[in-house]
Amino acid sequence: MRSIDSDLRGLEDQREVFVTNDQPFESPAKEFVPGPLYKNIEEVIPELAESQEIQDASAAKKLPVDRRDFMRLFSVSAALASTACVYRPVEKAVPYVEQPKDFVPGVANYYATTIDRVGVVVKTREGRPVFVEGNPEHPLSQGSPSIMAMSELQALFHPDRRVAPQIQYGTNRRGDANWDEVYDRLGVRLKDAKKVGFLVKGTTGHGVQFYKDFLKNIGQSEDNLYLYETNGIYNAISEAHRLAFGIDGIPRTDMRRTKLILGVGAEFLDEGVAPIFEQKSWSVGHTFRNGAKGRFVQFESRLTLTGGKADERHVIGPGDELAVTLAVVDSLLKRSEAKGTAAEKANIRAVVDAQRSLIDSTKQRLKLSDDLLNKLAGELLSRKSLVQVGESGAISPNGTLVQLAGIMANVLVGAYAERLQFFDQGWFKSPGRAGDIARFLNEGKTYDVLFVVNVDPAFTMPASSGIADILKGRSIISMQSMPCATDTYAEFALNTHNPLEAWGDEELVAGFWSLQQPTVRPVANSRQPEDILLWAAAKMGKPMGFEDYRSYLRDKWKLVYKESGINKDFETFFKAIQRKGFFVSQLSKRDMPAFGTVAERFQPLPLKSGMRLIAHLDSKLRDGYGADRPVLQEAGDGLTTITWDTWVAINPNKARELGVKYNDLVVVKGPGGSFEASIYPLPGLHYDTVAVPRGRGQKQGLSRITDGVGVDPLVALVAEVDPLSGDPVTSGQTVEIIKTGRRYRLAAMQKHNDIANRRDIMPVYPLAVAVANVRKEKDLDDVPDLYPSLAPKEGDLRSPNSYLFPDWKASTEYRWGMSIDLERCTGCGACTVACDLENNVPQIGREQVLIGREMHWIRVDRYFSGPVDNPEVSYQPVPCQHCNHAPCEAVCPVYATTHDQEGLNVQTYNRCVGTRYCANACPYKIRRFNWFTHKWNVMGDRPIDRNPRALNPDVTVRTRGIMEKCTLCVQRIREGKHNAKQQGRLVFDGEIRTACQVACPSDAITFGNLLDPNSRVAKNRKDYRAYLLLNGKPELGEYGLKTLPNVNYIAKVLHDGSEGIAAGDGHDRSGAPGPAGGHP
Amino acid sequence: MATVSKSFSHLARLIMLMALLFQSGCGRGQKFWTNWWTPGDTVDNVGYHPDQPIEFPHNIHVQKLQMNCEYCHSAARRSSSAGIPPLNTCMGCHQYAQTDKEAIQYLNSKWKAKEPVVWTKVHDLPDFVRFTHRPHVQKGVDCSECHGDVSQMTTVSQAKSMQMGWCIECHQANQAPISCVTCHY
Amino acid sequence: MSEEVKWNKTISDVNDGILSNLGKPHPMFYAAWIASIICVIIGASTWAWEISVGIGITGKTSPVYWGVLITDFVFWVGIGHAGTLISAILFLFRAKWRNTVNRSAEAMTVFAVITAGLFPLIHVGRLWLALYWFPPLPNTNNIWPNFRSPLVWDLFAISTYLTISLLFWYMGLVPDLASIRDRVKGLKRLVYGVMCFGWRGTAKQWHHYEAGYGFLAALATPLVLSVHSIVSWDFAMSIQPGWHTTIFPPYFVAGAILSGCAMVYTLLIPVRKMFRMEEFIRPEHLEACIKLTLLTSTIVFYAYAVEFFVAWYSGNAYEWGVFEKRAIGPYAFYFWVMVFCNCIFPMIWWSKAMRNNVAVSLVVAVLINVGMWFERYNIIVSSLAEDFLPGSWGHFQPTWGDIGLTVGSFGWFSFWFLIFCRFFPIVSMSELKLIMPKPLSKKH
Amino acid sequence: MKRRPGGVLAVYRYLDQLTDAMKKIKGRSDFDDHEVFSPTSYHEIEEAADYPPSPVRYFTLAGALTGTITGFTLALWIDYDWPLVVGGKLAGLYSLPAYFIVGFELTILFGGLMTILGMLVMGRLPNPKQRILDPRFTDDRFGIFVPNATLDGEQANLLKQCGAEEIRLIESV
Repeated sequence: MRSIDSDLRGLEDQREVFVTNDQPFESPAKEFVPGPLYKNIEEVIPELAESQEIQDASAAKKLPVDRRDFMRLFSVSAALASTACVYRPVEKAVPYVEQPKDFVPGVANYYATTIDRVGVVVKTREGRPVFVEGNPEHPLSQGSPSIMAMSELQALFHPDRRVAPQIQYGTNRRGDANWDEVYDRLGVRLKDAKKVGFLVKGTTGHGVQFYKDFLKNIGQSEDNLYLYETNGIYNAISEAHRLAFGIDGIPRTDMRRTKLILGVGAEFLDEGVAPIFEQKSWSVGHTFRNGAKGRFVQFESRLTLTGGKADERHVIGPGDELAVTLAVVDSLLKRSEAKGTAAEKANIRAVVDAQRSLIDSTKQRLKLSDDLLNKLAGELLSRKSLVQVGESGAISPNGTLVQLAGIMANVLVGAYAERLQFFDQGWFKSPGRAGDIARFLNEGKTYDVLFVVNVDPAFTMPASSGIADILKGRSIISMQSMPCATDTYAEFALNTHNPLEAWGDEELVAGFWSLQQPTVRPVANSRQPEDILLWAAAKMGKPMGFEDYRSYLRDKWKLVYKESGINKDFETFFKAIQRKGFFVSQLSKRDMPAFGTVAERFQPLPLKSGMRLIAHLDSKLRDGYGADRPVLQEAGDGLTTITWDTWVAINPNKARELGVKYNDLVVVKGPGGSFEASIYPLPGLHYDTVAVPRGRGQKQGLSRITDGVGVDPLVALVAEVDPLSGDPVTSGQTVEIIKTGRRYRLAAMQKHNDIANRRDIMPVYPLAVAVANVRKEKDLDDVPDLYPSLAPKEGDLRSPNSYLFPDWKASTEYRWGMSIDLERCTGCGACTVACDLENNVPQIGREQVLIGREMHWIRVDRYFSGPVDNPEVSYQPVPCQHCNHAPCEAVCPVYATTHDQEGLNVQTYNRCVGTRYCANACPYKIRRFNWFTHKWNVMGDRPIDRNPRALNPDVTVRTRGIMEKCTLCVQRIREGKHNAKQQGRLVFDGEIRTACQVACPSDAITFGNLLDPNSRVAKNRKDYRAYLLLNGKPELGEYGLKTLPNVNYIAKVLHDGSEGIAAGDGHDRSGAPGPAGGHP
Repeated sequence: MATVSKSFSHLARLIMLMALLFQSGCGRGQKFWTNWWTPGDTVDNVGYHPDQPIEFPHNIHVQKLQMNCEYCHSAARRSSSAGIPPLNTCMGCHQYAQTDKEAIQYLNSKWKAKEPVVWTKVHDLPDFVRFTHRPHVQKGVDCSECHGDVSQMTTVSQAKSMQMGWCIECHQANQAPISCVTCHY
Repeated sequence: MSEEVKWNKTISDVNDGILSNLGKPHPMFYAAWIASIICVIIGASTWAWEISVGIGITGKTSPVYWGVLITDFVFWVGIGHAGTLISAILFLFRAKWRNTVNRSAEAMTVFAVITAGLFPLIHVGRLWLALYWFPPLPNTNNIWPNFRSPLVWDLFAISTYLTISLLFWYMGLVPDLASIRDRVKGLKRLVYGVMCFGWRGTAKQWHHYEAGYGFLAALATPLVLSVHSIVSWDFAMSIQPGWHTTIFPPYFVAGAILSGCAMVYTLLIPVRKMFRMEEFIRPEHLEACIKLTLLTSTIVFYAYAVEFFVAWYSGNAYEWGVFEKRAIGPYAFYFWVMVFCNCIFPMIWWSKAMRNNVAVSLVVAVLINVGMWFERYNIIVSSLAEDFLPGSWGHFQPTWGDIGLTVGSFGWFSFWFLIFCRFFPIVSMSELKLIMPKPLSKKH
Repeated sequence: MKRRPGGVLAVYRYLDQLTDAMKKIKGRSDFDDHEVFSPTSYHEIEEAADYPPSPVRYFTLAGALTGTITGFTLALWIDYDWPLVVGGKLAGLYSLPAYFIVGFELTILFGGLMTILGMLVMGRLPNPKQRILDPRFTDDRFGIFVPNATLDGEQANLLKQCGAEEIRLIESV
């Protein structure tokens, strides 16, 4: 992304233009107003000029490349037939009538907004969002968008988005309506209603207040508002803190300073409290830096991305998180150096003593030795430590108690005292409210009218919770940006704005506000939910005094403004906020009270026996919110690499015991029902664990993307809630696995799971070695040339051993390179998603993935090693390596892939004839071939008319028969170079960021100019642990394949038990994390 | 003898066919050897002069009024596309100037209806060509080097072939980058 | 070959015996011809499907970007080797037995190379682009093909080979066409007369003809050896384990000759039957062909062994990984089919009785063809499927598209070959006369 | 069009009789421009005729050399026309090893084409003016045609003595 300041300068004026041109509130537009008409849009999508409706499938959706192929044939034959001159197809150029200020056609505008609780900057071209980047200044995103935020692009232009509100007329007739009718009928409905309720997507912003205000305005109780957040961890932590300290909220954690993290079911690298923020902190604090590496010990029942990055991992049973945490607390209590006051210790001891039998039986069952726990306790107390607990993305009946036990452990290790967990500089606000869901399930049937806003309870709550009964008996007004299961129960199914179109805000951390603002004119005739309510209130004669939600927000922000005491006027303030995207006034401060008495509330429910289901949130689709986005379906799970399907993960040894194999279709029979899915034997699971991801198995007919994809594991569960947080339980219930004898192939992208003894692919350094060599540099480019006589002369700007292109006009300014730190990579797959979206990579569907034709330009290889019951997990993102001696280039017969002066290995799509020789020659197999015209409108087995407007106009769309691959985001390089050249300078380090780099939440990917010795990428390339994939060890004179890539990897560092010695030179410099003190 | 004359007439027919084919390959904008064999830009489109909604007189604006190209095509220096001026640029002057002309009245009607004028593209590169005006304009390449002498035209007609070989020749001559990724990605 | 052939015919019987059978083939011929047409229709419709939908209808995937189609290509190029080898190299070696089989072997070569030439076009999917951009044709883009790519070498090698084989074959046909001309009347006479350039058979013509034929044979000899070497470089020039070996050129050439000779035998047996040529294509000639096949089979056997040895001896984990998996991995079936068909079964030919047993030999020859197809399949698929990074490994499963196109290629080849047999002498009459007893007035 | 003179055609059944006749008439001026016909290329005939080495080889040589030069020139010129770096290899002479393939293949191609041309040119083919004297010459008979001879002339006698199976007068060719 370019410098924010220059791009955001004068942005507020533009926003004004945007707002004044928006549909006026007083007279809702009769027709859908098309986006800005400009010739560049039209260049990319000629149909756009004619077809204004998003759903206009009748217009031929042929994309230009294909048409040109046809024209090529046609013109040749025409020339042979000696007809008169044949001109190329006629295209129209449509300029603006009034061009918005600060708008230059062909130049991107950036808007700061907040999506998915992450501060992002949306890049728009000609009024269309084309990419969602992280807001580098936003403290919680620090430059990385979340996967969900990035994929909003596909939701925005989704072909299955409704373009009109639907109303149920009477019992039988249901039809599209216009908005006027909706407001009228809604007003009538509200006027008649005795009790009106709201089930709203969990938010921390002014939205909560708005709904309360609305309820008050129409004479209802504020308690009729229920916040619904599917990720149970928010409510659990918040409620646990309320129980422990009497304060709700989620403490901020400081993993940067932490030397040791003990995780029990921790999920901060999957779906934690603030995933991007936590991943960033973790990567800074816990990867090898400055000669030290933090330590992370994880106990978990299923293999998570978090557990995969643990230095030491122990397998426990599902639901054992509570007992194991208590066992740790017990061991901590036994040590004299345990922190905490005597009173706190007494309170904690009371709990532990009460649960003694549970602790002992669990320790015995899991064979957790006292030695291990004592050693762990000693370690925890000897250095800056933090205990992170969770339930691996699921909710068990004891979820809140687990968090409570975690708090006890943290009190004892002194995490609060050391300010590794703290409330005194703001705290994370929980988007949900403890107890809301339980309350909703109890009271739901008492309502006449129930608004369901941007959540899909019909799908995300277990059927056994009786949600269907609640939704059936009432007048449901479902306000959704995408069609969902709840709509089918709704009297009013209203299509609302995508987050990219909507106004809103979030107070993510108390005292820290992020603003959400539209980045595009609404594309699908949708409305902001709050606007609908405002208008309906006006219709029923109870206007709230606001023209629209934007003015409501402005009104509320005036309070924020007042509190902050800024000496500029409000307009200036608000414009600045719009430009920046967030505002930190004064971070709220709280004093930590002492740990209270919790023993009487500490009543764990007994564990079930046998194999237990963990229906966890999917790492990509979450609870199903992302299920209709092909990019997320296709990006696949980080650990299983399965796409487009639900799998039943069980331990491979257990699978053998049960007599089931990979891809065997089994019935998972739980107390509430059963579902069928295929087995994936996943190493590292407890024998009793049956881990099934949520998010798939949506109702048929909602979206062509979700149709027929997977099953919903929640159907197996009986209704149960965590009594403290009130969240519906998604794990811990006994299930039975019944063989069906049938097979159903899972579309796993990776077919081979171990590294086949090829350690040179992923070398690891024991910590001691890494520490000893932390200052050593190596020159990966020091490779003897085959033709020494061709080497550059003395005084040449290039290094004497530069093999790049002797005697050829290699650029002396730039040589682009990338460095991927495997120590930091968590396998989350955000790079793949970002790359897919940035580079118009097609999604191809299950059938094609089964064959192995996935198109990702950067794939994340995941290798298991070590024992099956507790494997070591390694990830290796593999983009094109941009080899200087590229095996792919020499073999192309038509020069479709050649070398750029700046070190890029480039692919010329329009020259490619499709021999696929380059892909064969590539030892990394990162080239992707368009076997069909996947393009945007046909997706493998799903003939779906995706909206070509969601394409990045800077990247050519490839038709069939063309090879494609990672370009190191050459479009971004070009943009950056042009900008630099305009200012008469070189590109500075960090100015150009590739899409994967932007997306990487742990900053594992660095991109930059290798010829600049001070660039981060050049420094990374000189790192002692740096290596080139399949290029041997140049320092030992082994050159491997000698492909000499411009992409290098940085090897992982393993704790080898020598971490005590690790604290050598360079340790603790500038507060760098590292194991402190000697080994106990 | 009959056979001889027959073979002669056969030969003559063959020659005529060849000539016909040759001629067809040598039509306007076609070079026999080059254009005959290549797919894609078989015809170089030189002289392409489509009908436009109004006969915009470039010659008057440039010659008589001494307007700079970038006055209207203002994005050229900053963006990949030069940009076609929005209607408000036209109306800036033509709300007052020359309002009696038929073409201006057309513009006025469009302005009132808030409808854009739909022009036909003249210089239309294939979509896989990523030409950007910005570096060319900044480098000082004159507009006319590619677009011909627009000051002599009313509505624009294509002056140069805009085929890849034509681009390459200039790039080679000026030591501009000629790696494929310069234009194709 | 040392054994003297027992001819019970004289040169006067040659033209009668061969030409009279052209017009009235065995019913088997028509059955075969119709079958081949059906196969062509299958292949053509599959190709049409592929052109309209995309190359994805075949089973190719990542990482196996080449599959059955390139297997077919290499297979047919290999088949195309025997013809020119028999014609040119054995001509230079003065192996007399070649004179009975060289014509059909050459025809086989020409049609096999034409068939092979189709596969790159089928394989790229958008053949119109390949046709334009592969050859160095002048263009408006100022860009040329990459002469450093083995595929461009291939283009030159295959097209040269096709041209030279065609010329060689046709050159041999000229005197025979003159023979036909002299036997037929009317339009046919004119057609054959034009086709034989008005060949009169004067001693001078024969003199230049012999000289030209000799030079062509001398040129074709290195060409034969080079073509499959170049085809092997398609593989050996990449750094793929299992491909990147120096043994590939001789290994491929030996394999090509093996498959070619086996195919010659496979074709000769039915053709001899269909056109009643038993009197001229004598068992001794067939046996000689078998001996050559056996020789190349042992060379191929050696090459397989050396390949494995070198892979093991190199100590290169990637190289050995591929070979290990070839033998005992997911593609082991194909590997062992290849070993048994190409190396083990031909061993029965060490017995003279077996060599002369047409039924057994035909079965073995067909098996060699199967084995040689699997050899290419093995080299291509098993090397690509599991190469360097285990994370990229994948598997290849042929689809109906692959099968249809393969079947079509066999049909296409047989179709043309049968047409040739129907209208042209399938034994080179003029050359046959040379190896028959000379018409002498005084018996020596 | 000028007609070629007629003459005597002797048909032989046996090869040794033919070579006998050929040896006898060799060098004799009254047998100038005689033609020998044979169904195939017996070495005995060549020996008897004792022709000088066929000039076809010069055609072959010329073709082959042209091919070599064309091949290398083509590849190198194309490389220098737009020197693109692939696989770390420079264009032009640095990549010469690769161009041997093209050079070699074109050597063979052009050589082969020129050989055929040479054979046709030297064998006076195709020549629609020449008449087929006897269809049996492409079957199993040999023949000698002596232009400007008569049935009762000395030439005919000589041919007959050597064992001609049949002697015919050919009016004009």
